[in-house]
Amino acid sequence: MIFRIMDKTSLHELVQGLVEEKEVVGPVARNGRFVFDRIAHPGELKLDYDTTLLPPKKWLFPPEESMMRFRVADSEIVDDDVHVTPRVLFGLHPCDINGLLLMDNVFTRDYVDPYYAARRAATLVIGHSCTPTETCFCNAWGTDEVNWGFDVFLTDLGDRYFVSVTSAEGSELLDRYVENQPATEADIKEFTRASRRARELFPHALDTSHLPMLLEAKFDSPIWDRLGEACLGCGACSMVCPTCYCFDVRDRTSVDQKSGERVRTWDSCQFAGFSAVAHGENFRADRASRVKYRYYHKQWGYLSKFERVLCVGCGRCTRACLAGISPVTVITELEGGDGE
Amino acid sequence: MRPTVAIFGLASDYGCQVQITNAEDDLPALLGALDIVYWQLASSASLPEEYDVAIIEGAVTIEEHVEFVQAVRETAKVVVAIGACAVCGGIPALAGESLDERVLDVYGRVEGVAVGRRAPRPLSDFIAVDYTVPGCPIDAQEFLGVVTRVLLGLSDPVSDDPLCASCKVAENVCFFDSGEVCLGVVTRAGCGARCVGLGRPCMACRGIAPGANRQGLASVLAERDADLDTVRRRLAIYNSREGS
Amino acid sequence: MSTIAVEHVARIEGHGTISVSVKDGKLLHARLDVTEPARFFESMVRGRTYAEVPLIASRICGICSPNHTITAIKALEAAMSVDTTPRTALLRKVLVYGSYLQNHATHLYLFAAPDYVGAGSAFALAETHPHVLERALRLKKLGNELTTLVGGRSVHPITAVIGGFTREPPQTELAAILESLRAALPDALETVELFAAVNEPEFETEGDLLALVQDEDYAIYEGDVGSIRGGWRRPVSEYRDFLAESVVDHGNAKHSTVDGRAFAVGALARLSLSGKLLAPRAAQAAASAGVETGTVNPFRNNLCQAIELVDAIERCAGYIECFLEDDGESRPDAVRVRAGSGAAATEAPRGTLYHSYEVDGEGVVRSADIITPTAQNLGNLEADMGRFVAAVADLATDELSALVQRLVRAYDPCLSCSVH
Amino acid sequence: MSDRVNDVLDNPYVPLQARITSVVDLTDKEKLFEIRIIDEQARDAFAFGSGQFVELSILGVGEAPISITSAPTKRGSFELCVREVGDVTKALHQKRCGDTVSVRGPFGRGFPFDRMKGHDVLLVAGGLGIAPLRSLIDHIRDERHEFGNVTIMYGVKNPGEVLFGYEFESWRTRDDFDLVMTVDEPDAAWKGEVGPVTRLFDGIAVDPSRTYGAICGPPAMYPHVIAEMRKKEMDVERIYVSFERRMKCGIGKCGHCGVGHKYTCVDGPVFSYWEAMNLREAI
Ligand SMILES: Cc1cc2nc3c(=O)[nH]c(=O)nc-3n(C[C@H](O)[C@H](O)[C@H](O)COP(=O)(O)OP(=O)(O)OC[C@H]3O[C@@H](n4cnc5c(N)ncnc54)[C@H](O)[C@@H]3O)c2cc1C
Ligand code: SF4
Ligand code: SF4
Ligand code: SF4
Repeated sequence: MIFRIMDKTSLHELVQGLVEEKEVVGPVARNGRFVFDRIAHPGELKLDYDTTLLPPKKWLFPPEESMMRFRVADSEIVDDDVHVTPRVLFGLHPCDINGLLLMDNVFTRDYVDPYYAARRAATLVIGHSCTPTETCFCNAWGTDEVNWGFDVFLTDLGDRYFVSVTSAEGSELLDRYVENQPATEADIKEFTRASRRARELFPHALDTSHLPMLLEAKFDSPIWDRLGEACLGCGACSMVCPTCYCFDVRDRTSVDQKSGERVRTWDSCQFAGFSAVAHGENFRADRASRVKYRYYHKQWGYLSKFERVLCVGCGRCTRACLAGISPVTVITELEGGDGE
Repeated sequence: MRPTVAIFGLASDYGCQVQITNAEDDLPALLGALDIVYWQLASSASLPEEYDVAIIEGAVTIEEHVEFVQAVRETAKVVVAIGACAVCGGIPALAGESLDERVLDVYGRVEGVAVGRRAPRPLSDFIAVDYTVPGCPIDAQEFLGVVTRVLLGLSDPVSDDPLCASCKVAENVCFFDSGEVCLGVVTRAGCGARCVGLGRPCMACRGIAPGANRQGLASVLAERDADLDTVRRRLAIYNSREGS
Repeated sequence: MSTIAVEHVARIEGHGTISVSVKDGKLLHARLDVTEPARFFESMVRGRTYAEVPLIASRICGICSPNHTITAIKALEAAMSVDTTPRTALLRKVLVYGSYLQNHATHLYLFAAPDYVGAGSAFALAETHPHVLERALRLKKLGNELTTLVGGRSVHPITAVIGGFTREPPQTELAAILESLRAALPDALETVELFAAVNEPEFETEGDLLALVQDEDYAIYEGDVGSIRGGWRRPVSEYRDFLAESVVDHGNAKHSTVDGRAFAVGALARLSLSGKLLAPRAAQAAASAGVETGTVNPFRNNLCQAIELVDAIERCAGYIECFLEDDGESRPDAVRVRAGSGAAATEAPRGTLYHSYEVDGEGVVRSADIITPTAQNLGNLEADMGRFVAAVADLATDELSALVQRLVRAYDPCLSCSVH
Repeated sequence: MSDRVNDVLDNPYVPLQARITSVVDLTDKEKLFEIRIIDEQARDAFAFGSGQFVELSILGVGEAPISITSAPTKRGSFELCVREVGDVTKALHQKRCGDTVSVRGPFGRGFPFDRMKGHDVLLVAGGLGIAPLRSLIDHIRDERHEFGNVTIMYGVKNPGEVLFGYEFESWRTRDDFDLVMTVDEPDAAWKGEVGPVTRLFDGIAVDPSRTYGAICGPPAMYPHVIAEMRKKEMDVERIYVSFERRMKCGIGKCGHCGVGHKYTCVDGPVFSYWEAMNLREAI
């Protein structure tokens, strides 16, 4: 990693340069909230955004994608290429970059998922520092910091950016479009001070110390029944989550039944039929068991494989859940707190 | 062999049948895949004795309809219900149970008009329905998807889950965030939260999702001090049969 | 004696049965029994909050739903004195007039055209006249695209609400559809040629013809009601004074009279009253097709619809151009609920559509009256059927039956609308 | 701006074309399919262990995980025993000999065949659960000398549902397999036992120090059979169970087959009972 300093005013040039070269996706305003969308000029970027409606994962793992096309008559696959557009994901907050790292674990190891992997390889990630909001709790997992998973990361130091660069491509781009200097001792000091200041702004100090164990120990706790009664079974939490990766696969054929495609779409373990098999057996038939599974898998199932929890504390599910189910309250309650 | 298909309209506004014709680009393929032997809206051919697939729009609102759909069920191997009227009663069922009042209201007398009337009901109250294409109106592409599955003999693909997930995928801002009530929470998914995307809360035209937590919605509303009765009445616009 | 009986007349919207019987040149009866079940809309909207009413009323008809939606909205706005902007009016006009493309193309090609080639359905045209069917589908599709762009979908618009629109169509898409509209003019003009070439029976209706009229414009979205035979013009708000409805014994649709006389509405009436105000290309097309103001042959309603296709394309393009230059707002303000009553009419593809509502101080609808084009036409249609059959009674029954069905279809009846 | 990337990596979601080389009706609901991968190289490379499964596709219909029911020792083709329950399985049942289907795999972790060698083996199957166990049975048969006593317990609802009955008859006559069968609803011709499969434990002697167990059947069967095995003091680490869960990928991505903190597709479908005991909602 190399550390550079660039003037804040030159951000415009950087983005302008990128836009001319590649597809650039970044946070833009929509109906009073923010979304990651393609931009045509730097002015559209809203880098003071709080949290986007959907995380950037949709650009690597789209809500719906065709995996292959085929001819029905002779079961011949006519197109199994992965279609990828090289692009820059601009302005990602540390939680979302951490989210990508967690997705990387699933999709780029054992049985590499070519769709995700190809897009990831063709995506340049430029991060941006943030200010915690009401619903953020990335501090609980340490995902308010990010050390890899991006090419360039911009930390706001008021009049200038402290720029962390991890890839040759990132470094070249930076040099090509903006003037920048090596970071000095003083800059580094300022940088650490800035991150410390940000840390103090977090609304929650969540105790997660016994989490996996508690999930086992409290597996039969009435907590889950209560959550099951409240849960709307709508799956909104999974859709907005930067780390949920479950999917469904369906075949679609043309009306003439000659050709078809195999399509995968985002799925959610909160849907009633998620674990149902033929002959009417459903391994998680009630909402309580499904809400529980979401936590069980995130804070323990995934952890048992990849040594990290499958949550980055972005708070999107907290905001999306009309029933008010939030990791913060669930975890607090599990840990024996009052759960607010 | 192309299956023979008969398309029928009961009490409805024909909007769903019109939607079939609105799949202009796919019509040739559709007509190639199906042998439409009866369709009053589009053809003078009279109803044959036998056909494989019946596509039925509209609610059952007169005695004649009851016998009719039973006869259809006996003839057809596959019955497809299209549109809110056929699937959940829809707007016709908003007329409710005591029709005499309504008749008097509209016609000024109760005898000799609206003959054979009976409280409107969805198709599934009388006959087994194999496939449903919900919505008011149906979406032409969804219809084509179902027809394709009928042709292949595959199961009914209709979703049992509520709408919110697809609303999130569409990156709409939730109506509840601005203090408005939206019925998507309990409505059957599949339309992509079309109305919400266009700035209007969902009215549950696709019916209530089997996987919905209605009690949960009631708590959400209570939490927000919403008037439960108003919401109940709104839910009943398309789903008057589903007391909540 | 000639008797014609056709059960469940095909290729019209809704279920109806024709029966005409003539003996020794004397008409015994001529009826179109509307067997479409009653759905009680006027009663159902009573007690509902104003905002829900356009949505419900839209479900009266799956073809002219944009018209029901907009007319209901306008009537409720009149009842509660809600103002709207010119920008909103532009979008509504596109929605209302755009629906003509879909309606007329469907009616002319899918419903009426098979009669002229002796086919049972338009699908047969795929083999015999593929380019005709393709043209039909292109026009229909364009109409659907237009109403989808503005209303959010082709049937039952979503975005149109009291006070304005919840979403405006994106500028880029409007610009694109403007191109498509211009490109569709040849299709519309060919449709006029096609229907001008048809040999229609010589026949004149005795009834009056009514339509909205305006001084400067081919009236679609607003205006007064004009009568061709009566030569009068009256405001829509007074429609109950001149338009009487009565319940009949043979069906669930009421019949209407104006000053005690049967009358017709629709393209024929509009052209008869406002033919001079057609847009340039439409006017040319009308002239070369030989349609002059005052035409009263109901069979010619088809040709008039074809001419309206041209006019709708020209005019919608104009509305969109104005819209693209306009910098106003169409977003609805919060509605100030107040008691009142209001009526509105627009020209639906099949004729004048009236909605009127009485709203109480809570915004709840207390009474409603809806008169659809087909309900207005039914009396006149029956009279025409009778006179027509009496005049040509010596034809073979099959031929006679085919011609009567053609006459019925020329009216483009919507029986589900007529009952509502 | 869209680039195609087709040389990235092998795409584990793309199935291979395969031909059905034989179809045998086993019962009203189950058929046995012999499948031969068309591409020769891929066919030769296709090696698996008993208890592993393939993802079988009917393109246009969907995909379903199916256990391989033939022995790994059978080369060139493999067999699937499939019950018609839904879209994919119905479409497969309509296929005939010579038709093409598509397959991916093999996937998952099978039975620990090598560890079982030198031991007695007690196999318990319920209904369609015989499918993966038949692979194991056939494999053991092919290397019979490596094993001690081999006992097979098989329970079905009624005699008409017995799968591979014709093969079992031939084993029964061999004295190196002990086969006991039971049905819930016997018919007049039934000569075997009647009642739940657990009843079969009454009459057998098990040497817990040298016996491996393998169980596959409907979910409700597991606790009872395991209880019987535990009564015979069999080691929790020597009892193996095979699970069925919903699957959409077979390779640990789609999330549907989660059982406890693991995934059935890559961590299973065969688990030791010790593992299964520690998987929530597994048994
Ligand atoms: C490890 C393992 C081994 C197995 N071994 C065997 C075996 O040896 N023999 C055997 O018979 N069975 C076996 N099974 C069970 C077998 O996988 C299931 O019976 C099978 O998946 C059922 O699939 P289906 O398509 O026939 O039925 P369905 O469950 O009806 O599935 C229908 C199809 O349609 C799709 N679908 C479902 N819902 C919808 C919807 N709403 N819209 C559109 N599409 C939808 C599904 O994805 C599926 O492709 C095994 C299962 C596992 C996990
Ligand atoms: S579980 Fe919730 S807080 Fe955690 S990453 Fe997912 S959406 Fe964000
Ligand atoms: S707007 Fe409606 S459909 Fe969308 S998330 Fe909110 S409640 Fe659900
Ligand atoms: S958002 Fe609701 S009302 Fe609108 S189409 Fe979907 S289900 Fe129907």
